[in-house]
Amino acid sequence: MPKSYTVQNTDLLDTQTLEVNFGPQHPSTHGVFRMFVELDGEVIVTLKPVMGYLHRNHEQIAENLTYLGIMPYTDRLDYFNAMTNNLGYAMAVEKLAGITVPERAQYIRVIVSEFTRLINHLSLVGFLLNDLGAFFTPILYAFREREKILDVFEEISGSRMMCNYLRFGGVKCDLSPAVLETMKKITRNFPKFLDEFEALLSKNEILCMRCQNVGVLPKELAVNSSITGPVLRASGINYDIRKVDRYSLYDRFRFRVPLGRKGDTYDRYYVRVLEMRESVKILEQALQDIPVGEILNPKTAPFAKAPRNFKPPVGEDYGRIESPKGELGYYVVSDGTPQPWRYHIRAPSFINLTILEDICLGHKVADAIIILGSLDIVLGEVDR
Amino acid sequence: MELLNLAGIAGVYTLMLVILIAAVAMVTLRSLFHSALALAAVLIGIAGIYLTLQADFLAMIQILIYVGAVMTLIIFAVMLTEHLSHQTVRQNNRQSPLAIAGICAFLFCLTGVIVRTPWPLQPQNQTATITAMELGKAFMGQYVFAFELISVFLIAALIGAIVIARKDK
Amino acid sequence: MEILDSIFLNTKKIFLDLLGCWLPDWMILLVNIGIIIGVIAVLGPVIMMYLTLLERKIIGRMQNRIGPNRVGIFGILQPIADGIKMFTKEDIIPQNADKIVHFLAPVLMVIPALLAFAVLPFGRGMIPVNLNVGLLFFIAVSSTSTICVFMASWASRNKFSILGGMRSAAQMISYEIPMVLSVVPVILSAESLSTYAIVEAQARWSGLHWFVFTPWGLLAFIIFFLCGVAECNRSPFDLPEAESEIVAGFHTEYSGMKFALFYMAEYMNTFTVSALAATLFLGGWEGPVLPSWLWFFIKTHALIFVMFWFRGTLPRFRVDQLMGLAWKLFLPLTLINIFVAGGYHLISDRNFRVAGASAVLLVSFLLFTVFLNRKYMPEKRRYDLVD
Amino acid sequence: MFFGLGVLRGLMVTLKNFVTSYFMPPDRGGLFTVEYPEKRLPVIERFRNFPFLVYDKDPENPRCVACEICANECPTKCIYIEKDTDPNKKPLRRPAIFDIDITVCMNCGICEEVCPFDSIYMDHPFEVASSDRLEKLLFHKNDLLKSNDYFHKIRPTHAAAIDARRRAVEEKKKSAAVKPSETGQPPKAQNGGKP
Repeated sequence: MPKSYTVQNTDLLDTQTLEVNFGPQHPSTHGVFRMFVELDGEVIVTLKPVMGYLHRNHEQIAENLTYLGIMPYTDRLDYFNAMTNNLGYAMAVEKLAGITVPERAQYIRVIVSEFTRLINHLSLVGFLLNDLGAFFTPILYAFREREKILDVFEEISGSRMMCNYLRFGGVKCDLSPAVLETMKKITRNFPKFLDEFEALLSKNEILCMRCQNVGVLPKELAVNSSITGPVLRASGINYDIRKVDRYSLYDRFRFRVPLGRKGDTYDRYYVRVLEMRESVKILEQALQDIPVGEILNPKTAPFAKAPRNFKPPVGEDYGRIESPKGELGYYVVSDGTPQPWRYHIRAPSFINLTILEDICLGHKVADAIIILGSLDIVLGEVDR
Repeated sequence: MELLNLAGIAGVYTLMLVILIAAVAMVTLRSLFHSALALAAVLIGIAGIYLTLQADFLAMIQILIYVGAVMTLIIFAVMLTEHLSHQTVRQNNRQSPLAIAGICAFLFCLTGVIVRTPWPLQPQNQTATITAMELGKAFMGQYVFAFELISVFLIAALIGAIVIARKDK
Repeated sequence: MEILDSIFLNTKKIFLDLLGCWLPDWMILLVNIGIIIGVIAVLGPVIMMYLTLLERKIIGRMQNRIGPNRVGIFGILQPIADGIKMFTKEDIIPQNADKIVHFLAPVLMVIPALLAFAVLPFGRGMIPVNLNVGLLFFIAVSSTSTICVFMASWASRNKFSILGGMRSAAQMISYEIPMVLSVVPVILSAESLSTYAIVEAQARWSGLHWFVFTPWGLLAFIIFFLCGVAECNRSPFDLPEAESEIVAGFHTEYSGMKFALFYMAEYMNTFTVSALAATLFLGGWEGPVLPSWLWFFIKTHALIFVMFWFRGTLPRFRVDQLMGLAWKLFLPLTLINIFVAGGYHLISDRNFRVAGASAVLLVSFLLFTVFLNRKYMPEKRRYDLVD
Repeated sequence: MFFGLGVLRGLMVTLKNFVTSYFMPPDRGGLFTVEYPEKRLPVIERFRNFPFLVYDKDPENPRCVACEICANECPTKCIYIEKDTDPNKKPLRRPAIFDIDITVCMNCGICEEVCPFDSIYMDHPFEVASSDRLEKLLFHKNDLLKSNDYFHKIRPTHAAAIDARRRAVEEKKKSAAVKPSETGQPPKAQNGGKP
């Protein structure tokens, strides 16, 4: 039964509600996503999200490809953070096939996924401010920093966004000392940039007026609808898979998890800014003591040349990581052949989108757009 | 020089003609929104006439109050009752000859009165144009009582409107 | 400096004397008026074209990028390229739109924008029409543009433009009142409505004599300027064309030349409002060394820079906050400002009246922001970093 | 405390950027844009765009032996190979037709990894736009073939490592040929350890 919100109209004349389609081509719905909204004046009465415009049949295609062939496809899931998608998939298959990863490769994986977290949170803040109406200035400052990190990714993996950089048991190629140096320079300048960015935004009265107490996500609703990632932590629940699972080397680095109190749009924005500061701490520690050594587990080297010989044992496995948007899980079932029998992705954006209706009801049209922006969804991951 | 003030007088008469046409249009136009716009044209025309009589303060006030505020209110009402303005109301019905007869009789008496009364006509261009300064002094000096009475009256109307608007809260 | 100062007046006088020898004198009067009208008719659109270029350059620089520089040396010919583009674009009229009103709306939108030029004092002696109700003329003219917004939104008959039309009309009305009231202290101290006399009043005082340096003048200037920004629908009050919510507000259904007319009206409003703000509070063409008309343009372009600066930085208000700001903050402040300005003139002792006035204004500002409008104030937020 | 203070601080940030954009270097608040057609950023060595085939001496015999491993391994199946045959229909170890459909290829670089004969590598030029979608965007063998020194020009370190490894394999094969007792087993391709 679709939930709806009744406006207590005091005057006698019954106002007619206005059905508006914030359709696939709407300028601010991050890709092709439609909201069928029923408006009473300015207030939203019912809201029905419509998805599936970007469905590319990812999981069916994966069933006809070798395990290595799927890797470039995972870049295109959440096209902002290709590296964390690769990491999630690589870890799931390594768990299934029982492959260990050498020390240096683990360090490179942590560095690369923390850089992706910086990119993702930067772009989110930029797009959120764009929906609020700041004419492209915050997003261009964010993209200026993102360019530096993308250049480093291009130096390592060969492509800026579609990196296809990780392999089962390690990474494709090594970090040259020059690249390490530029990485250190970026992490040194990043806090300075963040202070300037916060000076521009965090205390801005208009931003506070527009974002505070808008789209409040209560704790129990967040837990019941299995929300994960910064959206959950903004509502005050301490659940970060890097701390819970302690996968890869995250137990070696000292970092803390920011938690909000009210769980409204401003908290979701500010928790991400604090997370960026924590990621910079992890990066400093990781770049400090990265060991020298091999970057690919020698046992998996022959499979690099002949991916169709890579036949993980029969069985199923579910590997999950803390992607910048939430818990990104890969469920892989292998039947001994070089092609996975079943391959499914637990996309954080898709799950976070289910509560859009509950937190948007009763707000105004302008708020619905910001709430959608603060949930940080990417349609590539939602529709797969 | 006489060509100039001849052109002036011709201008005034064309202005009056425009106002008349707009007034007739306001009454006969089918769509409500169009007649509202015709009303705006009439009000701007009246402000034009004030200007020709060198009462520029009055002309500005006319535009500010009528065109700026009253017209906006009327158009707000028209826009809010959306479907009302769609059906175009039929303007003329069977009683139009009777109505025209009535109007002619009324016009006849009016012109009779206008012709007979001795208007205190001064020469075309008065000497001192009344500036805003003198108007201000007159309001605060000679007519201060009337001025205060009107403001009290306005406030009463304002409060009445608010009370009606939220009568069942 | 005198020659440079009245260079335009002299050229006009020479030109008219030249014509004088074979034209009757009343014809000269008409030619004089014709020149003035011609100057405004040319000045308006040219200013509009180069303001669009200026805006894109300034906002570009704020975002560390260059801004248009392909057409012409520094993008000088960019506005001409935009103009040609606007001319050649297909002019689509929606099928069930109301043809006449759809056509009339942009035309009537430009008229008030151009009329407002008639009252601006461009320099010493260079004021197109020295009405003794100049200021009132400006306010009356700028209030008629609400009707054109209504016509545009009603005629295009689609949901988004009606929503946009309603919002912008409500915004224009509620920002007109604080704008008018914030001008009252200036009239009070300049004892005249004519803009020319106001500029002379600011020149007459001794020492730093612009109205902006008096406490009530500063508050009135800030409120007048912000209401001016709201009046021409520019950021952070640009709700009607909030592209993230309702696509383009009342000019969704317009394309080609009609859209260019809306665009022109908005930029001319920007120029006239900043020019008037400069005239009323920053001493118009009054300045020490440079010729008078140059001072006028420097001050106006400084205020225009501030408007572009707002657009490059600030997010936009929501509808109810926008209205709340006008009715709950600007209106009471301007009313108090009028009383304070009155008191300011009665007290003769200089520094007591300055201290007293600024004290009262500061207290009222805090009263209206921190105590009465607590809902709009940003809350202090604490975040706990957990292990 | 003051209502408008946050907004003012934000305005100061943009003003600072406006002023520094005139005289600061790009990475400290200066102008960041590179005007693309006139000035270009240097292409990074590991940048991978569409693949190309390497030939040593002349385009007639490329390194590729038409073993079709890359065609099978390509995730998007955008490579089509047909073996060359000598006059009396005996298949030769040379491709007659080697087409890559640029519109389908997602330049993931898997063909480069799996090729045992070091013959296919990812190229650098990215301006391959053309008006005709079908004909011009299907690269045939002669569009793909490029010399080894071109390979050295665009990827110096990578090409040097590949050539070093190939020379090592050559010596081993030569030394193996000198000792007749060795069975003349064709040198199994070393697994190319990535540099």
